Amino acid sequence: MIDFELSAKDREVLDKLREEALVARRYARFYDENEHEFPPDELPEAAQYPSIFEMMAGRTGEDSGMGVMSMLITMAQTWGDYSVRMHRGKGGLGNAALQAAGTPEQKTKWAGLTLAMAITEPGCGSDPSRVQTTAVLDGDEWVVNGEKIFVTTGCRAEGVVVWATVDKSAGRGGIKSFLIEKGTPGFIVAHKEKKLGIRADDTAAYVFKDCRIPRSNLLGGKEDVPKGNSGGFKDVMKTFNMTRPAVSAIGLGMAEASLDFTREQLAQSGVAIEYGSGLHGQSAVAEKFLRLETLYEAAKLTILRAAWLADGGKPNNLESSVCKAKTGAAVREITQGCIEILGPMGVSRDHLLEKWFRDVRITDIYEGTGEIQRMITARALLGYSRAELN
Amino acid sequence: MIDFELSAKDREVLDKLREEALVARRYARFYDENEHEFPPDELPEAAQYPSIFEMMAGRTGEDSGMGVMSMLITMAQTWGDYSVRMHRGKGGLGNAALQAAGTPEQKTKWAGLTLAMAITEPGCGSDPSRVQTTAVLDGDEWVVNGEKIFVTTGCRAEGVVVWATVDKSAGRGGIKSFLIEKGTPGFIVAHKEKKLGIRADDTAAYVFKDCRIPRSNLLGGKEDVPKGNSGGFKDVMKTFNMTRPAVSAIGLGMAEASLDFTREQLAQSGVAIEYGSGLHGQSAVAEKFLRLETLYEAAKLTILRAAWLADGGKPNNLESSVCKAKTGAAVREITQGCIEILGPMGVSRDHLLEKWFRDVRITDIYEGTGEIQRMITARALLGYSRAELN
Amino acid sequence: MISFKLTEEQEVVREAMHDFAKSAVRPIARECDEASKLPDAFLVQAAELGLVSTQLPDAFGGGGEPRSPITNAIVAEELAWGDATLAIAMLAPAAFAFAVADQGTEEQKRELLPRFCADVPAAAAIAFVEPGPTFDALLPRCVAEPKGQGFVLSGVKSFVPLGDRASHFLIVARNNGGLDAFIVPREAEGLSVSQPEKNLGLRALSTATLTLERVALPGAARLGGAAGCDVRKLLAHSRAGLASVMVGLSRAVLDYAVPYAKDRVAFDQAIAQKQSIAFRLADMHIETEASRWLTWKAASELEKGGDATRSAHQARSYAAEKSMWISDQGVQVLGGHGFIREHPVEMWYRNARTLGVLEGTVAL
Amino acid sequence: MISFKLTEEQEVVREAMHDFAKSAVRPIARECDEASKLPDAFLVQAAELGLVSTQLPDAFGGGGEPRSPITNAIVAEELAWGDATLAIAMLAPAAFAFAVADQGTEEQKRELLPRFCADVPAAAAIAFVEPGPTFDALLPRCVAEPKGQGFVLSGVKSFVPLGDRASHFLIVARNNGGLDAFIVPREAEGLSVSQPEKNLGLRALSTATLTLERVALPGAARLGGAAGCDVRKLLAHSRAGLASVMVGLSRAVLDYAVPYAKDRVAFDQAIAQKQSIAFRLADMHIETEASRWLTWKAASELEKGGDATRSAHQARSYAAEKSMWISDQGVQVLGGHGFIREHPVEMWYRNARTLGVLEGTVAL
Repeated sequence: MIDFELSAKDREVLDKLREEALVARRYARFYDENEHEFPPDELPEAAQYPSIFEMMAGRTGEDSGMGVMSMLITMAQTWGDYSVRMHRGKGGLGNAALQAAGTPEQKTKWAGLTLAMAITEPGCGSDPSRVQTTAVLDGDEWVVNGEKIFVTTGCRAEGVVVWATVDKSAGRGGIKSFLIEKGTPGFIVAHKEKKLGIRADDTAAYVFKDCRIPRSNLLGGKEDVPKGNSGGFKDVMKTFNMTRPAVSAIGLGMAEASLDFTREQLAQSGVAIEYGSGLHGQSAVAEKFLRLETLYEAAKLTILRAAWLADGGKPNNLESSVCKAKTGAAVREITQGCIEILGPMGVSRDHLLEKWFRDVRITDIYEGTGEIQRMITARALLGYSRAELN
Repeated sequence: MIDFELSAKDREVLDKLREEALVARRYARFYDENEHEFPPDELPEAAQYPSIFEMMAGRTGEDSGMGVMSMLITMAQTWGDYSVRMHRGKGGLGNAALQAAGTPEQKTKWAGLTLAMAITEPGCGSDPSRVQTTAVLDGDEWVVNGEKIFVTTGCRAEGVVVWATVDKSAGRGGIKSFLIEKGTPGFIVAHKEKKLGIRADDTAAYVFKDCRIPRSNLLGGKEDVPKGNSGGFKDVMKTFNMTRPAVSAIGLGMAEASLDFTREQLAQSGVAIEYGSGLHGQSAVAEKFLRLETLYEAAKLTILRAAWLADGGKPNNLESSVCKAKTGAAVREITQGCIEILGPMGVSRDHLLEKWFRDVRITDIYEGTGEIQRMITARALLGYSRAELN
Repeated sequence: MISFKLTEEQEVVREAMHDFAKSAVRPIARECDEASKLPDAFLVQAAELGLVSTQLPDAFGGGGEPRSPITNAIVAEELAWGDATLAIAMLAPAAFAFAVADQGTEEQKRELLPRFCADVPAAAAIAFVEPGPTFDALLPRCVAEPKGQGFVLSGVKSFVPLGDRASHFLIVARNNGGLDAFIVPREAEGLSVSQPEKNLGLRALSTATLTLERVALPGAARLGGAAGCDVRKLLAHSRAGLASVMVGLSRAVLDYAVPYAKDRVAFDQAIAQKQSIAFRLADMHIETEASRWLTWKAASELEKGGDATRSAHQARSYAAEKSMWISDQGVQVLGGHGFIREHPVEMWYRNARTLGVLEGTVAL
Repeated sequence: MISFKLTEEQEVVREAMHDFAKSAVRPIARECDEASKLPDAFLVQAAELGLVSTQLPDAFGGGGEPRSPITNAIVAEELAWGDATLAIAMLAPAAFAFAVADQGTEEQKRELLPRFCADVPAAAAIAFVEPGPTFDALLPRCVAEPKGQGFVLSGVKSFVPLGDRASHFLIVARNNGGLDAFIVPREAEGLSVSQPEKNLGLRALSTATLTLERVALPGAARLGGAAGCDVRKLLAHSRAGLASVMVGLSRAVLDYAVPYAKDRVAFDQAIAQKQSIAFRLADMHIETEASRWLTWKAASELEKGGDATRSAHQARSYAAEKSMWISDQGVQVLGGHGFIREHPVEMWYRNARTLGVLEGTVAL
């Protein structure tokens, strides 16, 4: 049955997480202003807060699905801060790829590692089929050569899942992903980017120079290059089906924080917000705030929809793009709008609103820009192939 | 010197025109509700109002250029109504084409006729290069065959300028325009469209069946087909350089009427509008109205800019598209927004606001849709050819 | 627990309603609009669906099924996909009947509900809207003065659906400081019902302006009797209902624009292959979805009986803005064909703008 | 008569300012932002342009040219094209000096104007903005109580440019019912100037928060003396000035995004050849133009000395919204490169959002 109410259990978990997030938030400004520092794996207050696994114990069929719940958890955490966590869970985007495409052996072997994901190259943005990094089989080793940029948590990760082509002539079909551990000769962390936001979250540039890895480091193990331009690439794309909603949730958690901060400030100044009235019963500020709050709610529901489908084992490629396109734009409008409402206070670094404005901006860019998401949405809607709409 | 103030003379002319327009407005609803009727060439009150030519007499270099002035005149007239005029001037879009591309002989010969312009065909919208209507030279006559739709004032016009290809293989280069008078055998007015708005302004569909016209009816007289895909087509396109601003002005005059009506209604209900204040000093309604009023002003200035360039003999192809793209969107937002502000009153046919909402809608479609205008703007901006951006 | 799952019954209802919308509603929508008239035959045919009676208590001849705002949201979307005007015409009486069943006294139920369970159910409507440039749902000008055991009602209501045939109206008015709703029979002394209003859209709805000149009413005319009623709850049900209708309209536009854009060629390609059109269609889909989820959320809160003021406000304001935008883009995608009455899009554009200014009229 | 024609002098000034912006402003903008610091050397270099003195009366050592808001709008756009922060730093003293020249008493002019005509002109600023979530230019909290022949000023002002070096501030405050502006020297008793504020954007402007604790001022400190001054006029000049800066910023974004988009390949084409990017660049151009014309209109009304409250409001609110949108789209066009500090676009995005909440600071 259609329902949007959380179970008592889930509500409790999420409330606890917000308490925790509020503590983590105390450290947010420090790591924003000190870009070279890494947030610790555990905050000083960590002892007082159970791990997420403890909290999640004892959930039943009466509670929301894991996909939905993990979106809500992500929102609760980024509501506190983009980067700082009470307990920093192991695992980056690369681990998701490992889970999605790895063989059982690979999953167990690399379970303990925090893995980044290296896709983008200086020459290619949202178009993975233009990957220039090569992997050539030499005896029982792959030899990897190429450059990667915008590798999220690329500095602190212990390993990385790299997209490389084993056969340029095969286009997308030739693209495979390989797992490379830090310290492997020929794997150089070239530099760390300075960014508009998410400054505590390192973004690295990699160079691979004749970097040799075991043959068994090919993710999924399938070495054959399928005919036509899908195959291996499709496997790789699987990774994105839950990461698009997840990235959307990351941005929306911060947008919610912005709305909460703005609501609080307005309330303290005696600006009333009336849900019953129309245009003629509102002040300009209240009306503007209502619009932003509604936009938040709309985006949130598209995320939950995509996650709910995944929980039911239903395909959610379209819905994942729908929620990311919607949320990527919404979080920009919401943070921009909250600043407009609060005026000079909104741009002061004495408050976190200006940071949320900077931090959310990336979520309409990475894991596929809003334009790419609209492309995917339109292809599904129109029944077009990549060749018919690009 | 940069100046946005009208001379006393121009102000006087425009004020008179608005008086006149207000009278014409009395008849607006009748011709909207009685689609089959044509507004008369002169309204009953016409005697009391001088012709525009009399009013314009004695203008000097101190007054605005003719291009700018004619935009302001158009706005003043459509501020009254889209179709009803105190004195209906002869001349339609076809006359503009005649002026732009006709030979001196042609201009004098057809000076007296009201000419429509027939470009669009069932198979082609904003893409004139797809014109299927053919003109074949047979001895000293052209034989025209094909269908045309969306011919503005096609029923009441006395003749029409028709786009036809004399050589399909030459693409755009093969497109010529021909003047065909009503009553010519083989020239059939197939039917009159029922429309969302501008209902007093007839829109016709034509059929040409072996329609024979004198060889001299080729507009401009150039029979040769230029190499490459420009030439004759470019001549034809000339027509659009002042019609795009003019069509923008048509829409904006109605948008202004909508704002004036809304301002009046709000004032009567005691809703104050404060230009000094920011978001925190306004009601939601006032803030919304201010936005729409500013949008109107912005669009108006882009129109005046395009016209001013033409007055100075400077190229204004880019600016004509800029103003049409801007205004086409603005008039929709303004009329939609005024209705939102006035609520139920805004959708009542007891008032003209709902009519203005319907009438303005065409101005983002005909004479090149907003999409086409952005294409032209982008090509100019990026230095792209039609082949590079389409 | 968060779930978007329809029950099996809801799946069945949705399919049935979609078939009806496709076979009985969409085909006559244009002629009804051009004639500004509701065919009686259609209302009879619609009555057979039992939209009103099914969810009324069996004690009064109803189907006895519990009122389900969620199911009603699904019904409203499907019917409005066929045509918003005809959908509202079908659903307006339910708004009245549900209000009575939900907040009326036993006496009010006994007197009124059976009428909606008859073979030819009664026509009735909620009157929320008022004319004038500054209408706000919570600030009505219409006022009820207590007089003796009863009230005297004065004011003007507009945009009241089924004005040509409604036997009763539920009139929202100020009642010393607060808000109340009053059941007013068509023949009440001092009430004059105008000829069908002429409006931009929803032309076939034959809405009326009600002028109340000191209409004297017994105390029993006040919905809920001495206790009065919760007008904000009426408003929430109505806003969620309007939102459902807007979602249906938006989906209709998209379903029409997509094949058109794939079919229409310009510059040697289907216009749907151009990013400016393709991405716009994508956004039209995205906003239709988002509007629907907001509407479902409000419906589900209403179904649980909690205060849905906020979620209903959000659903309506969002769906209103987006359905306006979507129908506007629908016109743009069709170009000249979007402006002529051979295609339904121009009608949907008018209906969307009209829907956006309404309150009341329908309810979940 | 409607005309968009620049005078020959204006053409010359525009070119000169553009060259300066290109050679002296743009190259140091990023390092100033990263260091949150204004290089003294730059201000000296900027002073040589005589932006302030040229339009001050020769009686006080100025160039004696009439104040020209139109010329100043052109100057501000060009400088802001180089960098909005440095442009405001250069123009802030002019806002103060022009206010005195325009509305000050002879005595005020004699005392203050010569300082702006010196080889090393004085730094000064108008203080309009106040902290707190509900700031509105016409509703300041800062208040002046008449006391004897003078006034006592209390309140807090924020976002005051050149806070680290300004010798005088012009403080806008309520003065029984109306609004007034007061000339307050930095060393005034009870005035405390904060360390440079930390803000989202315009980081190098070293703005300060001014706290006024019962600052006692002579009657002569009131701009215009006994007659007082027209604060709405100050506001109009300031809003038109901010609009010019926003137009310059918008143009900078567009000029940067266009070549990038032509250069950047995705799916086997320059992204500029994709309609979604190409049409967006078109809209960025369209809105930059529209913003400029609104700004010119306000400037021309100011030049004629009429009430430009409305046109200045329109110019600022429109340019603020569009420069925000344009810089946001600039980031999007650059994708990941729009998010890293190797490119200026992320800085322009921060500056645009910051500019949008300002009042005062500059003037035409």
